[in-house]
Amino acid sequence: GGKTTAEATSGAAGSTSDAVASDAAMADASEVDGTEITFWHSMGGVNGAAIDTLVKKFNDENELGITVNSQYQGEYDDSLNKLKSAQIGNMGADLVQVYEIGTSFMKDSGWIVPMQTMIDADSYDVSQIEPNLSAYYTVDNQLYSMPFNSSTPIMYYNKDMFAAAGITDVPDSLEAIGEVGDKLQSAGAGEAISLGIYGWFFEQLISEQGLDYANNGNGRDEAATAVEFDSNGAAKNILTEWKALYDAGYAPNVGRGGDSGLADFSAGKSAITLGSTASLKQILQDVNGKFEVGTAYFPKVKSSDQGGVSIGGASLWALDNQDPKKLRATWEFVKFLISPESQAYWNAQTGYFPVTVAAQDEAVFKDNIAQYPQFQTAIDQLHDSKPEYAGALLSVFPEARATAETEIETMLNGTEDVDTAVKNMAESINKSIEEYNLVNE
Amino acid sequence: MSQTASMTLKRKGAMTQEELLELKQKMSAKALTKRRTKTGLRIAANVAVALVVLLPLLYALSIAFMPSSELFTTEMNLLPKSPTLKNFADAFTQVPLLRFIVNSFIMAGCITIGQIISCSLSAFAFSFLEFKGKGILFMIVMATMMVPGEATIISNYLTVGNWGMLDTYPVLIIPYLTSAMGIFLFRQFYMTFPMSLFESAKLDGCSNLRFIVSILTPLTKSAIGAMAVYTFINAWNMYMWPLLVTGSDQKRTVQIGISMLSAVDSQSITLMIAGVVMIIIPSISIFIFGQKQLIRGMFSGAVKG
Amino acid sequence: MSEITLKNICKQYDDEHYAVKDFNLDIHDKEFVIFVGPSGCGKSTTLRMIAGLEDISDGELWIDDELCNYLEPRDRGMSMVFQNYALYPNMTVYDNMAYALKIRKMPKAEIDEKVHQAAKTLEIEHLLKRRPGALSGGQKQRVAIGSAIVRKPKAFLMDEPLSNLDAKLRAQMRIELSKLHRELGTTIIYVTHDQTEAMTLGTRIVVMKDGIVQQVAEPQKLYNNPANLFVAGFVGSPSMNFCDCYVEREGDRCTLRLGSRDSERKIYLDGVKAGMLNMFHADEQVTLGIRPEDIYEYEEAAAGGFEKNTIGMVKKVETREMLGAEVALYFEEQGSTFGARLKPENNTQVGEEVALYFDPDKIYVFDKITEENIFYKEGM
Amino acid sequence: MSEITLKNICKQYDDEHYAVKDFNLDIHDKEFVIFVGPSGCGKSTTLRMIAGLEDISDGELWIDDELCNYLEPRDRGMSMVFQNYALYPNMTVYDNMAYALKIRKMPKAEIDEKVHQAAKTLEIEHLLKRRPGALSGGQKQRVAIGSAIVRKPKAFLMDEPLSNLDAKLRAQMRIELSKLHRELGTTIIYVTHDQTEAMTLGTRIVVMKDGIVQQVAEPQKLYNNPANLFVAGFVGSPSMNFCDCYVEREGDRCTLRLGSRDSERKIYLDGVKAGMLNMFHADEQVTLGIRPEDIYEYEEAAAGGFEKNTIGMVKKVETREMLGAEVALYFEEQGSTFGARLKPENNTQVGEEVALYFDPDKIYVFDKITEENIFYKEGM
Amino acid sequence: MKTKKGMNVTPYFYLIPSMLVFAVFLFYPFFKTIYLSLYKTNKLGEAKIFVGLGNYTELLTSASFRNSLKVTMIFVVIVVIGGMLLGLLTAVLCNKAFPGIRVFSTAYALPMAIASSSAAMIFQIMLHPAVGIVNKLLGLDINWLNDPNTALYCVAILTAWLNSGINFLYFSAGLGNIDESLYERASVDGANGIQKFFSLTLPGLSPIMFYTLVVNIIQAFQSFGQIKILTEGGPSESTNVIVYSIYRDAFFNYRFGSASAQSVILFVIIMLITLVMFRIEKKGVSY
Ligand SMILES: Nc1ncnc2c1ncn2[C@@H]1O[C@H](COP(=O)(O)OP(=O)(O)OP(=O)(O)O)[C@@H](O)[C@H]1O
Ligand SMILES: Nc1ncnc2c1ncn2[C@@H]1O[C@H](COP(=O)(O)OP(=O)(O)OP(=O)(O)O)[C@@H](O)[C@H]1O
Ligand SMILES: [Mg+2]
Ligand SMILES: [Mg+2]
Repeated sequence: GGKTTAEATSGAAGSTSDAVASDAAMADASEVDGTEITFWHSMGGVNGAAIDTLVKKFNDENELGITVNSQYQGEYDDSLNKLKSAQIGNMGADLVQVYEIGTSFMKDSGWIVPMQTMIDADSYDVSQIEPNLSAYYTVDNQLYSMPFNSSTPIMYYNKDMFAAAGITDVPDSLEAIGEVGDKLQSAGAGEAISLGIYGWFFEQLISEQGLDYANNGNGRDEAATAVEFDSNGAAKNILTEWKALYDAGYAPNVGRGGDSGLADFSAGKSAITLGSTASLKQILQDVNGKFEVGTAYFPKVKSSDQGGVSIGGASLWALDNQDPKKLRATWEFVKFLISPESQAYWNAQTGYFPVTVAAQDEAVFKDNIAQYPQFQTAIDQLHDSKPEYAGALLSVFPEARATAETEIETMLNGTEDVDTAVKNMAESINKSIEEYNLVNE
Repeated sequence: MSQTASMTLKRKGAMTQEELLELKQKMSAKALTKRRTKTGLRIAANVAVALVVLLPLLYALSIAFMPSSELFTTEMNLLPKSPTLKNFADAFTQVPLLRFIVNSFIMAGCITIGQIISCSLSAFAFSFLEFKGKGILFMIVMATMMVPGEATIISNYLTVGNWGMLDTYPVLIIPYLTSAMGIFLFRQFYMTFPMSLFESAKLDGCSNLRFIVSILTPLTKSAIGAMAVYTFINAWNMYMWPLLVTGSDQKRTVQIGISMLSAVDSQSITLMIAGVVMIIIPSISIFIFGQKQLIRGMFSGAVKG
Repeated sequence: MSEITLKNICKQYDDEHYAVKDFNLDIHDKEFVIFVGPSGCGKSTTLRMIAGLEDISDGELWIDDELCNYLEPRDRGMSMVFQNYALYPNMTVYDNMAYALKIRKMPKAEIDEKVHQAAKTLEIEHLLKRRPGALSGGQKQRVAIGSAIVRKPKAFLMDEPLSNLDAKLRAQMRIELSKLHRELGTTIIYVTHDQTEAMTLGTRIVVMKDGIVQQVAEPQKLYNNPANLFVAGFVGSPSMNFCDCYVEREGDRCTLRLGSRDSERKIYLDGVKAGMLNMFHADEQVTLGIRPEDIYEYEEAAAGGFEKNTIGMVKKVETREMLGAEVALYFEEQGSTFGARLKPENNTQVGEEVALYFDPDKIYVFDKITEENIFYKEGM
Repeated sequence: MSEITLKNICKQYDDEHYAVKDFNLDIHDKEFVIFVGPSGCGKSTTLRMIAGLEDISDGELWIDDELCNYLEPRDRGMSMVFQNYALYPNMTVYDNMAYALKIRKMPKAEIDEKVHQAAKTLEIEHLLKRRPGALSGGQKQRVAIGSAIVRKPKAFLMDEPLSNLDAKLRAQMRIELSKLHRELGTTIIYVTHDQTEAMTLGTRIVVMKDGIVQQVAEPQKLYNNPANLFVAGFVGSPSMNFCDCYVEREGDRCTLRLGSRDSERKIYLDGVKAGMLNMFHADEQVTLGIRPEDIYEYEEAAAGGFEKNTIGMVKKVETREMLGAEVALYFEEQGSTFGARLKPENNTQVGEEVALYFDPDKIYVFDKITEENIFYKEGM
Repeated sequence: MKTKKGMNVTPYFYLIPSMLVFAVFLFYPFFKTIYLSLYKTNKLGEAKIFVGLGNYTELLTSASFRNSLKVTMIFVVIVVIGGMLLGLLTAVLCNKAFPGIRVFSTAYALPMAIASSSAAMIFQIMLHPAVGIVNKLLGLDINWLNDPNTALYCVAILTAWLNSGINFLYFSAGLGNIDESLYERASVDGANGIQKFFSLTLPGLSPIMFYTLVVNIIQAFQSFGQIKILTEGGPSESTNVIVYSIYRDAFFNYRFGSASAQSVILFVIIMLITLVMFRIEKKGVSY
């Protein structure tokens, strides 16, 4: 909480300062008394409750007289849409939480002040931030937004079932899952894996192969103009393997979306499922001791692949409201949110990664890990990944994700073969990119 | 029946009084059984259909009382084995649901009152007064029913945003202060209203507004009741518009409250269903309360388009 | 005093058709004028134009020397009683009656007095607290009239006010209306299609057809001296019988032959009436009219002394209606049904024959083309 | 042949109250039976029990020697004409008329023939393709009757079939119904509250009151010989006048004093009637009844020769109705309105006085308590 | 307010409140929609490049949109028929008085009180292949919402269920309006229950049926919430009805122009269908 500015600035860090063309100026911390800022987020349920606690704590404890007004704005899509409408009429917020696939859109929107600007102005020590997380939001060496609720996908498995099937080596790839599928299913599993059709998983599987999603360095060197997963074979590999699992009956279609596979798993029907690290607590609650839940790294496509996971979740964007005081207040609030204390609390409440490395030293964090040892897998997996697998940036990512899901569905349903699916996916996304670039320079 | 005995019928000489009595008793017993079976069948059919129709609601109610681990099972789980109120309690603590319910009541209530006023005024003009362009204006009103809501919502957001009215009660209400459905409904109803009452009032020296307030409205209570229930429920169920135009918890409505129970990545379904059940309760109550109005009022005159 | 004058009033709903055409009428103070005519002839329209509920297309409406064509209904000082009573169902009888006064912002005490007085006249004082839904037809009717009379209007306009009542109540209300008119002494304009009402209530009757006034006269005169075939057929119930006949002259006598030219059924006319028929040349066809009550059997005809001057039409009875106080026999004549009302003692059954005699004094003759009454006496 | 027998038929809608009680009636083949009575007396209920639309609470219904209490309506072979026509609005006139036959799976050609024949009888052939919505009231009525007559049922049941028609059409339809009954020769049971219909159409009339049959008789007999005060007052229009009077004996003569015991207005009765009044002791009060058409002015009374035996009631006229063929005068007697129908020549105006004479032969006397007609002749 | 010519302006005052709201919140945005439909728009939904009818031709030639049209039609047909049948069935069941009628009629009308999103959440659980009650009760193992063969039907049936409540009310009112004496006449004429239903009840309902049909069709075309929650247009676009497609293009795919064009097309379709139905009604339903 209420770290004084002096303390914060003391940890000066070397950082670049050339890039950002923003003329946003930040007022001094002493001037912000009485400033009120609005924070839009998309956290419902337990997560929302955690945010409210943090905000309340900040409002109570900060000595600068800042008041944060936090507002739930619906799910990520709703919230971004609202932001779009609001910005046309200049009626938006000061700080907004945007999901990872909105990164490119936000970066190009012209509405924001990059976090880097404030970091530089305040000489904040960025090394505090988990590099694998900040990497995703860093373009041209600038940290555009502050990672906040980050997660990676991991593999959940039913330990009892594995024991019953006599499997000791937890499979590390789709291919390997296929190999143990029969054993699992004869040991009582309704299906080996309940694999939801989720664009994020598709992206992770590309990243796990160490390949790029889109051109221009995954859209990070320059705005992507086309996808690359078709030409580099990444998509074909995934779809072939997926289809094989599906055809063998190991991975039936359980529906679209990240949590579509969880119910089968919690009900004890499937032996394995993929899901976000943040789902851990809910899964444990739903399973409620019916069996032992194990966690493992997110599977690769083939066991031989060399790649890693990238992160998902959302980050915080500061909006440019031409008001130095508000900007300062916003920055103070961000700093509070990523302080080790806050992050340890956040992690314990929600299961999202602590953004700040130091949070792992906090007692809250340690207690939580002790209670949910499965979470260690997620930490390890993140640390094992390299920042270069940070994932793609794409202006039309929401649409691209939906397109990928649709095509995978169609392919699984047998109306299309793998090649056609990949081709359609690529063509459709490329067309969207092209059109987007045409009207949005 | 004793009187029957004293009477003889020449034509029915073949039958004695006892036989006659017996025949009558037998036949009335048969008729009674037949009638009972009929009622029984009718009730049985109703129970069956009602169960199917209500299944989703009953099941939701049941889920709301389950701990989440009971829901996630492949076994039959029609009823909670160890019912719990935790879901309801959680829903209330996580989200200021009471506040939202109050907000929704304010919003839906104002919309309902507003629509009744504006729609009855318009419908009055359409059915009691003569003026140029009446037909065309009415067609235009009807056409508004066919405009997809998605096509107008953003533009409307910008409009109210420019008025600087975001996150207030009025902004939730104003765009819905009238509806083509309502005008249509009232017009149909007014068309069956005796014109002579209007003329009589005119001769009595009554102005149009006074006529609406002191005669038309009291006499079309059932139409108003029907319209009120219908509008209230629809307003209660709105999601997109309240989400767009409100920001703070102080102005949020229940449907958004429900979505706030849903957390990305760690959704508790039982909790959400508990929320759903809780917010259905007010609308169902309103509905049951006004149901008589609805059945009687709705479209008792709306037979011809 | 309130005098209402309609001068060439016309009403057109569409461009071609007149609902009312060239309506001229002077209604004096305290008159009870009745509009009759077949359905759709424009009675209601005329009444509504006087009330101001319908625009006047052409002509002038003067009320007490003031041109009122464009006056709002509420400023004309008329009171209207509607066919379906038009009581406000949501108000008590008292409020119904007081409504017009309240709107005019009359002091409470005065309203109270007027309402009670009117209620007393109409004997509905005990109903004042009820709502119209809890009243019988006749009571409703009285409330409707009550709402009208509290106002002391320039005139009452009533559009078939009794048509919803059953026969008994109607007779009773008719008597009360008649009393009321005498007591209040207000002008009344009254639309009806009921013969009895028209004949008994009015001081003058206006007979209309297709928007055009046919005749305006006092009831008995209208009955005895109809201007044309339409009026003759319309006034009187059961209505006048008509048949074709040929004019034949025999000296100063005039003979009418019923049916064909060589028919043996003749009626002899003398004196004035025969003279009036001089305008027809021999063998010209005219329409003969005779009311059912002016047809007799032999004995009565003989008693009346006209059995010689008229035909004994021997006819087979097609229908027989025993009405208690009299018996109606129906028979066929020239393709249409003829009715005769005889003493109840007459015992002719259906299928039997009867000889019938027309009272030649009560015969009407109408021009075949203009349908005008040849015997019509202007100004009678 | 179809004989319908109702034996002690009762109907109870609720536990206490009888809608119809102990209804006994033998209806012979080809009869035209009419049910009359005030509203709510159970006419419709009885008819509907015969049709099978209402359960019979008690008693027996025999149709052609078959006990039919529990038979379904469709198996009773009745045809019903409803008050509101009950035409199927979605079907053409043709289909409406053919419906019952189609359901009975009659061959198409035969249906066609029957429908056309019935339509011809009723003169609605040109309407066959229309829908009921496009018909006038009288046409609808005829279609409803047509739908009934195509079937050759055991009996027609008609519930106030003419009540929705205007007077003129009603008179016309009455005549047609009468013809129809003669032509078809089917039993008809007919409910009405119209005097004229009851008097003219039926072969027998059943008068009901509060669910109980008051009298069953042929129309003219009912008129001349009512069983009790209710029947006397109900049959005949305008209805009989009633007033209180005291019996006084003078030898074999009997005097009735109108109004108070010492009134000077007396009627003298001789012979049989006087004898029948012997059952009363002197000065006992009875109710006297006299029909409006049996009241005369002096000249006529003198002509009838009864001016000596009756009172010259000198009365102030309260209302005068000129009805064309006669004039009705109303005056007050013992608090109620008395009506008299006189020749149209009578010129007494409202407020003037007139002396009236009752025809003693036409007088009825009713017991004050049982309300029974003292002069009632059983079996007449 | 009456002038010499009889011209009257007061009636318009009564229309002002409604017309004002319509003008600002319906006509204005809808004209804007029409305008936008002629442009390619940028990510903020601002008109950028004028393409004339380009958006329309593109849509009408795109397989995906044609699929949307097809799906919408099927969806509407199922919803309308299903919702009306269920409404009719329940209304007929509650037509005659019997013990408990109030409870049942309340039950049948209840679905109208439920928000489509709430209903969708409930159905999502009910239809879940592993834990859902439907499979458990029926002893099936069908992946209702993820099988392109069943998903559309599920969503449509849900919608039909939602609409059945108000349809029940419409039909109850309609049944109440049928003259009881018609049934009596029919039973005297010799008709049995089934004959009565087809020759009296159905035709007797036809006017209200027409009204219900029009309203149901308009509403079915605009159903959206349940699809967003249950299937998001999938699987394989099998539930991608036009309104959802509009939503996706407008709020998701940064293609406001195309979304506008689809809105206009949808409007025209509904309008045409309504007009055709009124035309048919004039000829057919003569009651
Ligand atoms: N609002 C209207 N628009 C067009 N024509 C009308 C209108 N009102 C009446 N008419 C026509 O004007 C004529 C006269 O109608 P009006 O109502 O005055 O008849 P009426 O004499 O009162 O008949 P009824 O005895 O049936 O009441 C009729 O031909 C009628 O069709
Ligand atoms: N369904 C019913 N439930 C209870 N009481 C009824 C019912 N139908 C009729 N009654 C009662 O039975 C009595 C006889 O009614 P019915 O309809 O036979 O009278 P009616 O002689 O036909 O009268 P109207 O001339 O008014 O038609 C009345 O008192 C009426 O209130
Ligand atoms: Mg009229
Ligand atoms: Mg009846």
